[in-house]
Parts: sequence; structure tokens; C-alpha cells
Amino acid sequence: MNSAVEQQIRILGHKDFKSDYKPVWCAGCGDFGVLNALTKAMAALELSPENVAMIAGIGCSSRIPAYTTVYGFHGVHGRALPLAAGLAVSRPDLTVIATGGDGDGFSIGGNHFLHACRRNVNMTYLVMDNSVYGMTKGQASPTTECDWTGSKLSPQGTHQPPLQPLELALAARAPFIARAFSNSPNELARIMTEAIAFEGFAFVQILSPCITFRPEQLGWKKRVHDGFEPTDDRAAAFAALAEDEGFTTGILYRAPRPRFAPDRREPVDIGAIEKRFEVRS
Amino acid sequence: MNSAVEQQIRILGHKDFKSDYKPVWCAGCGDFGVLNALTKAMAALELSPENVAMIAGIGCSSRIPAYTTVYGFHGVHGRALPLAAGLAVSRPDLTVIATGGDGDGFSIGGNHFLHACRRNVNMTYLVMDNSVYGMTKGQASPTTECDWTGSKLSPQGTHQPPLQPLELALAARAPFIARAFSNSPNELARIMTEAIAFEGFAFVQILSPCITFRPEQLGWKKRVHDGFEPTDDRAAAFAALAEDEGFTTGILYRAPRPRFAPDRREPVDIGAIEKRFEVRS
Amino acid sequence: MSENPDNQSTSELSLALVGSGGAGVMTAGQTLLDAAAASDYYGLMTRATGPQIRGGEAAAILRLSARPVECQDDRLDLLVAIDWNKAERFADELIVDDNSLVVADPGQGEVPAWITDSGARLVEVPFDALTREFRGARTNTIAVGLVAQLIGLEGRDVDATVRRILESKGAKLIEAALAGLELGRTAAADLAGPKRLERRPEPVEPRWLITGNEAAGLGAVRGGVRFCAAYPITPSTEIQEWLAAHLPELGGSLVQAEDELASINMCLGASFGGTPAITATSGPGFSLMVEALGLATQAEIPVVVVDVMRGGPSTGIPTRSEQSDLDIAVHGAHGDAPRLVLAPNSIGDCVTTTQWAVHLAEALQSPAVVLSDQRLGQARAAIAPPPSRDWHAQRKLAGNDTADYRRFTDAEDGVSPMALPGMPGGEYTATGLSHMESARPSASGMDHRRQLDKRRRKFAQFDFGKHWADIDGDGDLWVLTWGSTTLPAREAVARMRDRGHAIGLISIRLLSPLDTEALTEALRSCRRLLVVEQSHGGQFHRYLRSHIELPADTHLLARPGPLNITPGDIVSGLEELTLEDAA
Amino acid sequence: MSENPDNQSTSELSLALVGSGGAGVMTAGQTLLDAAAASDYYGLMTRATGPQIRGGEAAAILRLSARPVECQDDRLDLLVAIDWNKAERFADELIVDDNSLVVADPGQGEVPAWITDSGARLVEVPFDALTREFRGARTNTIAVGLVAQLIGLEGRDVDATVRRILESKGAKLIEAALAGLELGRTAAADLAGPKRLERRPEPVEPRWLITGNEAAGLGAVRGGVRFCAAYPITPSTEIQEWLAAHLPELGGSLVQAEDELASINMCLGASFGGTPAITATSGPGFSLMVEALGLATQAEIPVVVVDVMRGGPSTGIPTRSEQSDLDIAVHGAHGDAPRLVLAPNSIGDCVTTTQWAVHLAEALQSPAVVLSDQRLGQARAAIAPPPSRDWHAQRKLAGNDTADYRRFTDAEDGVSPMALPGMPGGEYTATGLSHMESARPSASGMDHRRQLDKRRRKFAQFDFGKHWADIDGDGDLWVLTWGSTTLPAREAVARMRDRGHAIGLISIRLLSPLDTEALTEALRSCRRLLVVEQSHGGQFHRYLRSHIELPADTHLLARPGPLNITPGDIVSGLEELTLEDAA
Ligand SMILES: Cc1ncc(C[n+]2csc(CCOP(=O)(O)OP(=O)(O)O)c2C)c(N)n1
Ligand SMILES: Cc1ncc(C[n+]2csc(CCOP(=O)(O)OP(=O)(O)O)c2C)c(N)n1
Ligand code: SF4
Ligand code: SF4
Ligand SMILES: [Mg+2]
Ligand SMILES: [Mg+2]
Repeated sequence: MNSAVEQQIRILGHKDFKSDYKPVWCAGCGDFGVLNALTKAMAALELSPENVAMIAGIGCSSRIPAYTTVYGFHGVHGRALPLAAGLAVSRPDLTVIATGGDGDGFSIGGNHFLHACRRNVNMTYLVMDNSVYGMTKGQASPTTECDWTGSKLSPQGTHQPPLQPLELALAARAPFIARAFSNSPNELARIMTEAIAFEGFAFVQILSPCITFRPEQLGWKKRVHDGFEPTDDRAAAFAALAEDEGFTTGILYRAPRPRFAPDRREPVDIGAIEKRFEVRS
Repeated sequence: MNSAVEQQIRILGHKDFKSDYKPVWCAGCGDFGVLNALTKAMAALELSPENVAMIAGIGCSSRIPAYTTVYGFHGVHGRALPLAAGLAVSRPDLTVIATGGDGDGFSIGGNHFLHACRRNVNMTYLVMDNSVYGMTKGQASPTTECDWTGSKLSPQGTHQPPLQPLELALAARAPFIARAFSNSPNELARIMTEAIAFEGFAFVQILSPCITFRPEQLGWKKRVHDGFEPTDDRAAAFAALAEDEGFTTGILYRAPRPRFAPDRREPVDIGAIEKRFEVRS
Repeated sequence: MSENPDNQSTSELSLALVGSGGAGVMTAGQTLLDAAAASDYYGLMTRATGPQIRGGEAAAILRLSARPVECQDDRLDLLVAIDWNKAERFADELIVDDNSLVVADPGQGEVPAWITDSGARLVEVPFDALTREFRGARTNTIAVGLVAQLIGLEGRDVDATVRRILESKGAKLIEAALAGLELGRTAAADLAGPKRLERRPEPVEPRWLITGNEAAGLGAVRGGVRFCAAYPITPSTEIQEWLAAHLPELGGSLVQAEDELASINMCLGASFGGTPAITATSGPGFSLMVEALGLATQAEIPVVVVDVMRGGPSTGIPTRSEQSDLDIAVHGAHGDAPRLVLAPNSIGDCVTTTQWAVHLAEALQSPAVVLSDQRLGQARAAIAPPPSRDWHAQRKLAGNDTADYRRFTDAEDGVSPMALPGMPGGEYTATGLSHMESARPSASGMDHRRQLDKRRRKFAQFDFGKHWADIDGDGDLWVLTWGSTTLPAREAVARMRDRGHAIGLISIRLLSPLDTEALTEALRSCRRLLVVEQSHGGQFHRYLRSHIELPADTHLLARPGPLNITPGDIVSGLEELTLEDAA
Repeated sequence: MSENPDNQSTSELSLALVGSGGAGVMTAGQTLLDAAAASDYYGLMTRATGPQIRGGEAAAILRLSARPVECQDDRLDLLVAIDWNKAERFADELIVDDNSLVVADPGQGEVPAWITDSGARLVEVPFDALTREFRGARTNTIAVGLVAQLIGLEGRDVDATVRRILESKGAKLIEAALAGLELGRTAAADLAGPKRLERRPEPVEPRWLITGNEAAGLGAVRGGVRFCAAYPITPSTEIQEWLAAHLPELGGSLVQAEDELASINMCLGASFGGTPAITATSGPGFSLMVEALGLATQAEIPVVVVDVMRGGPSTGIPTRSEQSDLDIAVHGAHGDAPRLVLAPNSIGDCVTTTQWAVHLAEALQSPAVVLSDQRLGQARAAIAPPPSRDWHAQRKLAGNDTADYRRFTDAEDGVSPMALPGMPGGEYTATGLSHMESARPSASGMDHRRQLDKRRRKFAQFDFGKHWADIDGDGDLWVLTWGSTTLPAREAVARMRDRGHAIGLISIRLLSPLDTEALTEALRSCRRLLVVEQSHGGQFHRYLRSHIELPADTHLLARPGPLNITPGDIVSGLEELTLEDAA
């Protein structure tokens, strides 16, 4: 499809990837940092906006596509990954970046996350994790601590341990797994750059504080530290996670494997296919 | 609710747990073995049929509730776990057993599986895994080997590594995880008994061959071997799985933790609640 | 009431506060409503907000009245702008005219054109500057003090309300708030206000302060609901939150599910076990529930879903009202799956209709959908306490004699006695497959038809009584509507009557099954009909047509949300009908 | 053709084979159909199976004719029972009478009452015993040989067909099969058969052997579909399988998704990227897709869903046909979301209508639902090749001049030019939120209405041409139907005409948007109308009523699946209407 479109060599700065829409985000929301780092990563990779598609679900974080100048699809809640897979499989010429929040990705979208890890379509998945449903005004998400009583929907806490996105991704066979922090712009941009450049499904959990419903997350700054060293050994990665309390950043695991490519066959034209229906005697 | 129902002491044999419906299963299907072992386990636990509820999705395997004499709910595809959770949370007096196939549980139902592991409602989940969609006549399931070309829907294979149910359950924090084989009736019944007796969410993957669409699974008999030793150490369990090729049976992991119990408050009557709406001056 | 002799006294008044989110206009609005309620008034506050998560533009619109009111007036007596940040977004809801007073902070931007062009009297109050006069004072409390003074609310009721709202926040904040009120009152001192609320005669009737969403929660527990599983979604989350707080007090429980597929199925699981269950959602979540609702129909499991409607399709306009989920509520199932669909037509009726829905779902072993909407759900009102009804969850259960028990026995009244886990002898497997009376799956067309006939019969034979609609009036001119548009319709009808027109109003509460006989009968004298609904496609009108013959002279006033349908709009629609007639 | 002088020759014949699953009646049926096709006949084979996964009861029902036929006759000329295992389940579909011949194995159980009571001539053939006469012979091949001989099929066509079907299975199996055929022929030698098919004049028209599900797959790729994501579900899986085999040959691809939520969203993703996309499912899967279909409406993304209907609600009867997903197809979306709904009315039309659906979806940037059903989808027929149409995916794309590009520009014809990823200057964010022309989210009622108006306009202004329905005939007596019930209706109408009645038939192909003007016009001369549909609730009838005024004398023949609606049933319905008239 795109082969016909003439490509111009342009050197774009990161501001060229930022749209003039004012984000709906609260002042101080971690997602601003994600937007900044992402535009830097796209500029660093010398991408052209028309060849990038950002696919999101629903949530504060999922609003991000419209704040960039690339193609975007702000779908329904929890379905960013299948939208992105359909696009990436049918348009391998594009750079496809799926994105959203922890509710979108791990609660309603959890099944697609599992299967996207296995399927290994060539795309990037950036989850802005604030351990809360920001958009709906502060309910517990799968990554919320079990003793958080700040939500009216679970006033005595969630009664369950938080989901571990990295461990799940590893168990589900994702070939690229990383964690970053919205407040560490350089590392974040670097990890995003590597994730986007990776051939296959690259997952990055981005700790991105919700200052409105989880103001205590401002304290994350003190807890976050780098530490993961990329490995291609699953056992080593599990071991690293056993030590982790959720605030270690870096690329945890990187082990390229053949990316998903659907069946291929000798091309024929429709007429030849139709002939097969003819009655033979 | 049930407190009013008078309980009779009856000693039931495993045949008392078998209904007189003829299963729709193909002769030789592994699910017959599962049904047998399950009725034995229920008899061994001295359960009363009226106090047990079996909840299933859709698939050959999901037909099992009606072949027993307990209460059953044959719901829609992929939703056995939420049905079971709603029942178990609201009726803690019952023994609740959710069940179904690998397609039902890990494909369409994958998200509920993840969250059921975390939530830890008191129930048992038995998955009859035949690495195929039997009911719809033989498509690849999440646990199908990537090079299986027996399905017309993926004639060149699935292009993705099989999902690892035990590893996922472990990553998702299930407190009881086991594997058994439909053709090893005693071990199967024993593991089921332990799973049902376990306080919390107990998951058992049961290898149960589909002789119609995966006749090569008759060879599983030779590959299956016991080997898992119950541990409560997650690292040890991950290590055991690293050695496993999918045919080790036994209880992999058992680590009781507080089971899900929803919020509790001081009881009041509705009148007192309504009073709170009154205008005070 | 304080005295303010230079303005006219009244028993009813409309006002609005606008400002960007941080300004706290919603809290200010609620304070005024609650204080007016304490001063023995009825009243209503609706909310309008922009897309910003926090800090975006917002408007609190209030109507205070000596008689029960549940819909906003066509216009405002008073508009207070703490700032003008994007207030033009609400221009079509904040109608001022030359009888209105507009108060604005001169430091917060230019007065927008729709205001200056309106002829409204404009007065400047430097809210922002005033905050500097007391450390900790906030613009919104100052605005409350100002408004209370202008409209003549009793100072002690306002103070008490503020104290109550801030109860848990500590003495310092309360002190600052009270100082803020005083600053506002002082600023109002030399202003000529709009009308002033007259003092209410005592003693007055008891009233409740409640939102539609709280009311739906209360209706649920009144009906006997003791289980809820839910997934948050605007504008239904407050129902879930209310139930999360109150179910545990009643021995029930709430589970926050991973998605709506889980929440509705959890409800079915609980209900299968005998516990009346409910979930609350809005359009997108409802869409995910239709498969399980079909299961509830086929397996005859009672369950209630409250759909608090918002703008659609898809994500649409999450924060604003629309009546456009009627189609999916009635028809959203594959296969022939008639179900109960009900709609409350006032905030108080959210209690009654939800309670009735629970009762009907349980009595008929059927899913029931309650179509509320953002306008009802998120509005807070001072209303007469909803009447108490003896509608409870009363399922027809299998008796003790369970020999040869057949779960889906072809009962004459269509309702097969249900066995619950725990009952010996009642063991059966509920199923979404077509089945025999015994519950055994069957692919036979005869078995299939027998159960379809039976399920149709249970709706046909049940006596729903007179609650299927609120019918009022007579004559040859009628308004036919449902849900929240009933509120402006009621007021429009009252105005038409004031002008001497004989006119009737029907608001349908039980949308499905539709009592076509009773409706046809109610419309017997009708020759000219105005159908009113807040949908673009005229879903209600089409639905009516599919069931009954409407008068030849039927007009449709259908408008998508959040475009306002005011009493005045309906009056205009009626005038057209009558004019046509005259011509 | 072989000679068998003692029975009457005919140009048309109906027969059925029954037996438990292992007996292979489906293969036998297909062999006979294919052989008859090779002998220049048209024909049709439908399947009926029980709930057993493998080895349950099964029936293959065939009609062979010199003229195109796509529906079964009311009765059978010949019924062959390899065994009687649960055959009574199909009693209402296997109607025999005193003109029928029934062949059964005396060793396989008693002949059921509905057969013995019918007056049919009964003949015993020991199929099972015969298999012992040749090592490797199978009962079903013996039955094929017997039937072929009895009805006069050319031996060489049968042999060639068997060779072709067993091509890949090796010489030994072929040899055994041919021996089996011979055993069957010998067994038939001294039997008086039912009618015998007369030899067809040569040359004959070309014909295709195709199932409705294959036809839908072909229609999709003819229309330009190059992407499919799907999740298996009976009875739609064969569409998915056909596309899995053929899309890669056309440079396209298929993804087996983890569920239907994923499959429909994958299709939207592909289509957003410019690749025409389809998915196929049945009721339960369709229910899971309605949320994404609403997104497709709001974001104006073309996509086609083929719903191969089966018995509902819920899991219902997965293997049998029903027309009861009309409601959800048309109304299954929250919000005002009109969409395209089409229905093929013959196996060949599955090609044409699916192709048209792709064309319309792409032209109108809208979701399109194709309502096929198990009866069409899983039947195999020898038919005239479906005509070729120049309907292709032709999206209105943004031009090169994308300065100030607005994705949702308020185009006069309602269709806003679409930019695709890869087009510089067209970058926008598709969204399910209400939005401005620029695609920027908006909570404004005006923006909302502008897009709703635009989307309504694109349907209203499009010229759908005459394909919205197949209309045939005139007079004051009409049949109105849709989808697969068109097949018996066509035949019923032909029979009525043979009896001298003037009668018309309308089969609606484009159900939504319904061309109410054209339909009203088509019914202008109609005074008596029979509406025919395979649903319990009369969904089609109610849908028609919601849009047009039907004649006062309208009758409804509505019956849930899988209960048969035969040409004879429709003739009876019409007779009632005409009798009433006479009375
Ligand atoms: C089907 C459906 N269910 C629920 C919602 C309501 N909803 C919108 S966003 C959201 C959660 C968002 O949380 P997250 O993904 O963590 O994003 P955040 O706002 O925290 O960035 C929910 C529940 C919806 N839009 N659609
Ligand atoms: C929503 C929905 N999608 C698809 C189906 C069709 N379907 C029925 S069973 C099944 C798969 C069953 O596989 P599994 O759970 O492994 O059970 P098995 O038959 O192998 O025991 C599918 C896809 C359905 N019933 N409902
Ligand atoms: S609510 Fe939280 S996540 Fe949402 S924009 Fe505000 S700070 Fe960010
Ligand atoms: S198809 Fe496979 S899984 Fe299903 S009943 Fe037969 S053997 Fe068992
Ligand atoms: Mg979040
Ligand atoms: Mg399976």
C-alpha cells in the first residue's frame, strides 16, 4: 500500500511529533513525561509521522495518540492490542505502537496481553501504569496494592495481591520485557527506542504516577532505581524478578524469536480459485 | 440460605455422583477418565451432591456437569470462572468446582483465569487440556504445539509457542497448582481430592486426550510421568517448570494464603440506611 | 431568611455556577442545594463538565423550589462565573435573558458574547481578589456566601451545611470556609439580587437529599439484592460505590470484576445460587453483557442490569446524558430472547423502578434492564421520600417434594419452580443450550419451541398492574415519553394546562414487555400525539410503531444528548401540533 | 444412465440417508450429489446431526433436479437407513408417504413407527452383512451404489466421483470403495426403485459445487477482502477455513484470534490500515462483537461480519438453523448506530450478497452484517455459477492535497474522505468518542449531532439500486420474506402460480437501511400479505412494522428453527389467506 507513497527524507525534531491538542491530563500527571519521551524516541529513530500508528484503548493514558502527530486509533476499552495486531499483520511496513493504562491492559485487556506476548506480532506495547483507574476517578486496578483503601469501590482494600506485569509477560513468552519510569526521561526514551526498534512484540511497563488519585505516588521518585540487565535467559529473568519490589527499571529480558507471520502461499488469481468449484465429470 | 436445609448423613459411592445421561463424548475420549476420577474424589470427600456445584463453559469437556448428579451450570464459552466466583462468594457453604477445556479456559477465558488466580476465591478449577478445540472439530488451542498442521484454520501451524498454564498460574499467584493425566485414574482422583479440599483457588491442568482430532495423543501415555513435589517456594516451582516438558504430573505448588472474602461491616437494617438520606437542618 | 428588600420574592429560582474544575463549583452547588433543603426547599442540581479529567470547565446548575422539581427550567435567574474558562461549551444549557443577573469576576477574562448579547444585568465581583482577604478562603465558598445572600437563604442553614460537609476536614478548614461565606455575604450586600426565595411555612414534609445513582442502589437493596459485581464506568460508578458501602451492612457483598464479561457472569453465578444480584454499567459495558443476558434468558436466571445511559455510539460522550440504549436493551440478544426493560422517570423513581425490576426479574426468572441515564443518575435533588413498596425478591422455588423434579417444567404460568444448590433432590444443570423440561440439552425443534412458548407465556400471563406507565390527563392531545425526558414533559404539560389546554401525558416505565393493550386503550381519545425522546434515531418512536398503531397525527421530538430538551421545547412542539390543527 | 424399466422416469427426486455418525452418511450423500452433478444435474444436500461430537445420529437429505433447486421438497421419494439409531429425532424433516420407498437394514433395529405408519413401501437390504463380502467395503459406499442404481445415476460418474473424493487415500481404499459400489448395485438389481432420473440433454450449462459458507468466503475475496481474523464457532467455521486456505493465495492473511473481541478488533485494525477485512461468526460470537461494531460506526471504519445464524438464544442449538439474529444485527449497539445489514437468499447469493456487503461497507465506511444461516452455510449444492459483479472495495480516500485535512469533514454525501497510515499529511486519531470534523474529541451536542446527521445522510443518499430485494410477480397476494426462507417461498409461489394464482414474492436482501419507499411501492397492489420467517418472536414482521404500514390483511408464518418451513407450509399459509378472502 505504502510502497507507492514517495518517501521524503526529513529530519524531524521531537516537537514535530507533538500535536497542538492540549492534553486532558491533570497538571503533573506522569503521562506528560511519557509523551515527551515518546516523541524523543520517535525523533531519534528518524521515523516519519505518517508511517507510525499509535493504538490505544480507553483511559487517561489511552488519550496519548491524539497528542502526537502520527496516525492514531483510540479504540474501545481493553482492545488496543488486537487493533494493533490487525494493523501490524496487514501493514508490516508501518511502525505500530500499542499503548494504554494498567486497567486497560491488565484488567479488561488481560487476555489480549497474554496472547500478544505469545503471538509476537511486530509491535511495541507501552503501558502507563499508575496502579489506578484514573479516568473513572480512582478505583483499584490489577496492579494496585491490596491494602489501598482509597477507592469507594473497595473501601477495605482489594483483597488480592497485585498483578505482576513483567512476570506475566515472561510466563507468556514475550521476547522483550522492560520497565521504565515517566520521571526518568532519558532512560525512558532510550528504552522506548530499543523497544520500538526490536523486531517482535516489545513490552514496556512505564511507572507513571497519577497525582490526582494516588498523590502518594510522588514518592515513587525515591523508590525507583535502575538495575535490570538485559538477559535472554528466562531463569535469570525470573530470578531478577524475585529480587524486584516493583521499582527496578531497565530491560529485563530480550530474546528475539521469529515474529508472527501468517500463512503464505503461491499467489494465484481469483479466477483460478473459482475454477475449483466447477463440476468436473 | 443452606443453613435451613437439614443435612442427612449418607455415605455415597462414586456411582451416586454419576448421572444417567450418556455423554456426547466420542468413545475413548480422555474426558471419561476425568468424570470417573471426579466422582471418586467427590465420594472420597463425602460430599453431598446438593452441596456441590460444577460450573463449566462450552466445549466437549464443558459438558461434564450434566454427567454428574451435583448441581451444575453449563454457561457460555469462557466464563466458567466468573460464574463460579459469583456463586462461591455469595454461597461460601457450597463446594464449587469450575471446569472446562483449554480453549474455554486459556483462549477466550484467559483473562478470567489470570484474575481468578490472583483473587483466590475458594474453589477448584479443573481444565481438561487436549491442546485442541474438540467441540468445533479440531482447531488449534493456546496449548497446541506451534508445528501442528492438523487444523484447516492454521494449515501451516499456529506460528506461536504454546501457552504454559502452570507457569502462568504461578506468575498470576494461584496458591495451588497441579497437573494430572486422565489416564492415571488414581493419581488424578487423589490430586482432585486435594484440590477440592484446598482452601482457596486450586488449579489442576488435566491432560485429557482428544482421540478424534488429536489421535497422536494416545502416545501421551508413554510420555506422562509423575515428578512434581509440592512446594510453597515460588522460585523452586519455577525451577521445576524449567525442567518440565509438559508431561510431569503431581502438585507443583501449594501455598495457602488468605482466600478472597469481600468487605464486611456491622449489620444495620435498611431503615437505618434510608435515614441517612433525610435532610437535616 | 435574611431580608433583601429590593428584590422580588419568589417560591422558585434557577441559578448556575461556572468555573474551571479547580474552582470547586460542584461543591459550591451542592452546598447551596443542601442548605436550601435545610431551609425546607425542594431542589435539584445537575452537573455539566468538560472532557478534562480534573480542572476542566464545569457548571453546577440548580433549581430551588417550594414544590417538588426535578428538571431544570428553560432559563436562569442567576449565573455566577468564578471564571469563564471554556464556559461557552455550556452556552446552550445556561440561558440568560434580561431578567437574569450575571455575576462575574472581572479579573477572569472577558464576558462571553452569549451573555453580553442576552440583555442580562451584569455585575462584577472580584472573587479571586477576595480570597486574599482571609488566609485559606476559597473562591467557591465566597460564591456560596454571595449567592446565599442574594437569593435569601438562611445564613445558619448555610453555615451548618458547610460545617457538615467539611466535618472530617478539621477546624482550620471550617474556619476558613465560614470566613469565606462571610466575605461572599459582604460582597453581596450592596448588590440587587435576582428574585429572593420566600420563607417556607412550617412544618414541612420530610425530604431526602439523594442522587439518582444512590436511589438506584437503594432500590436494589429494597428489592432484596444482596450481591453485586461491577466494573467502573461513567456515569454508573456511583451506583457501584453506593452498593460497595451498603451491601456489606446488609450481609451482602460486592466484587469489583476484571471486566463486564466477568461482572455479569458473577451476578449470574450468585443468582443461580439464590442470591438476588445486580450490576450497574453504561453503554460500552452493556454491550459486553449481551451474551450473558442471553444465557440468563435461556437458563432462566434472574438478574438486573442498570444501564446509566450516556452519549453513544461507542465511547461517545461519557459524561453526558442520552436515551439511546433502548434498542440494545430491548433487542440486544441473538435468538428470540424477550426480556424485561424498565425505565425510571424521576430521581425518586430510580428507587421504585429499580426495586420493581428486582421483584420482576426474580418473579419471572428473567434478566431485567433498568435504563437510567446520566441526567437522572448524577443529579442530586431534595425530594419527597420515595414511597415504600412491598416488592421483594420472591422466587418460585422447588418444593420439598422434589421427586421427578424438572427444572424447566412446562408450567402453566410459564414460571418453572427453581431449585437452588443446597436443596437435596433438586440437582440439575442449568444450561444455555436448548433443552427439555428436565434441563437435558436437546437439539429438537419441538423441545426448543416448548421452552420458547413457555418463556413467552410467563411474560404474557403476568399481571404487571398499573405501574407499566404513569398516565395523567385526558383529551385529544397527548405527550408520550419515557425515562428522564418525562421530567421536562411533566412541566410542559403543566404549562399547557395553565394555558387552558386539555392534555395528557404517558410516561412508560415498563418498556418491555410493552403492554400494548393498555397503551392503545390509554391513547383511545388521542388524536394528536407528541412523542418525546433524547435520541437521534427516534428509537422509542420506532419501537412504539413496531407494537401499536399510533395516531396519524403523531409528531416526534427526538434530539440526541446532551442537547437540552427543556419544558419550553416541548411546549413549542405541542404548539406546533395544535397550530397545525387550527390551520 | 442405466436402464431400470420398471420405474417411472423423472427430472427430479428427493432422498435421504440416515445412520449413526460412524456410518458415513454425509460422505455418501456428498458422493451422490457430486455424481449427480457430474451427470449434469442440479442438486442440494443438507445436513442434520445430533448433539454427539462424533458418532451420533446423522441424516443427509438430497434433492436432485434438472432445474436449479436450493430447497428441500416437502417429502422424500427414497429414504435409506443404514441404521435407525435415533433417526426419530429427524422425523419432522424426513417425511415419507405411500409413494416413497424406504430401504433399511433388517439387522439394525426396528423400523420406527413414523415410517411404518406412513404407508411407504419398505424393502430390506442387509448393508452391514454385505460389508463382509469384500474386505474393506463400507456400508455407506454400498448405500451409494444402491441408491445410484435405484435412481439411475450413471455408473461411470459415480465411480469417477468416488475416485476423486478418495484421491489422496491410496489405491487400496479406492479399490474397496469401488467394490462396495458394486455390491450396492447388485443389491439394487432386483429392487423396484422409486422414480428414476431421466438422462439430461447435452450440452448442459456449467455448474458449481459449493456450500453456502464457501460461497460467502468467495464473495468476500471477490469484494476485495484481504484480511480475516476469526474464532471458530459452529456453523460458521467453514467460512474461516475457506479463507484460511485462500487468502494467502491472494496476498492476504488470516489470524486465528483468542476470542471474538479480538477477532473483530483485529479486523478494525486492518481496515484502519486500508485492508478490507471480514470476520465470520455465529450468534454467541456476534454478541461479543457489538461493542466493536459501535466503534466501527463512530470511527467510520468499514468491516464485514458474516453471522451464520443458528438456534438461539445463548448456546441454543449450535448445529441447526434459525433466523433469529435479525434484532441484534439491526439494533445491537448502544447509542444511535445505524449499520448495514444484508442477507443472502440462496447458496449462490452468499457469493453475491457478501461481495455487495464488502462493497457497501467500504463505500460507506460502515460496519456491515451479513446474516447467513446454517441452512445456507452448511448445505452443499450444484448450482449455476453466481454471476460476476463489479462490486469492489472502493473507499473514498483523502487526496494528495491534505492541507487542512479533516477526517470527519461534514461531506455533503455523508462520506468523509479517509486517510490511511502511510499518507503524509493525513495523520489523525480515529476515535470512538464523539468528535469534531477534525477527529478531535468533543462533548458538545452540536458536534455530536453534526456527525450523527452526517452518518445518517450517508445511508440516505447512497443509491443502493435494485438489489435491495428480489421482487417477482404481481397481484394482490404477496409473500414477504428474507434469507433462507426465500427458498421454500420461491417454490411455494411457483406452486401457487401453477394452480393459477397471481402472486408476488419479495425477498429483502438489504435489511438495513430498509428502502421503505421502494418496499411500500412494491407492496402497492398488495392486499393480502404472508410474512414468512424462521423465528419464534416474529422479529422480521416487527421490524417491518416499525418502518412501514403493512396491509391490514397481513398474516405471519413464523416458526423457530430447526422446525422445517417447507414449500407446502407456505402454500398452506397462502391458502388460508385466500380462503379467508373467499369467506
Ligand atoms: C467497556 C468499558 N468498560 C468500562 C469503561 C470505563 N473506563 C474508562 S477508562 C477505565 C479505566 C482506565 O484505567 P487505566 O487503563 O489504568 O487508565 P488511566 O486512566 O489510569 O490512565 C474504565 C474502567 C469503558 N470505557 N469501557
Ligand atoms: C462465544 C463463543 N465463541 C465460540 C464458540 C464455539 N466453541 C464452542 S466450544 C469451543 C472450543 C472448545 O475447546 P475446548 O475448551 O478446548 O474444549 P474441548 O471441546 O476441546 O473439550 C468453541 C470455540 C462458542 N460456543 N461461543
Ligand atoms: S487522573 Fe491521574 S492518570 Fe488521569 S490525568 Fe489525572 S493524574 Fe493523570
Ligand atoms: S472430539 Fe475429542 S475432546 Fe471431543 S468428545 Fe471427541 S475425543 Fe473428546
Ligand atoms: Mg491506570
Ligand atoms: Mg480442548
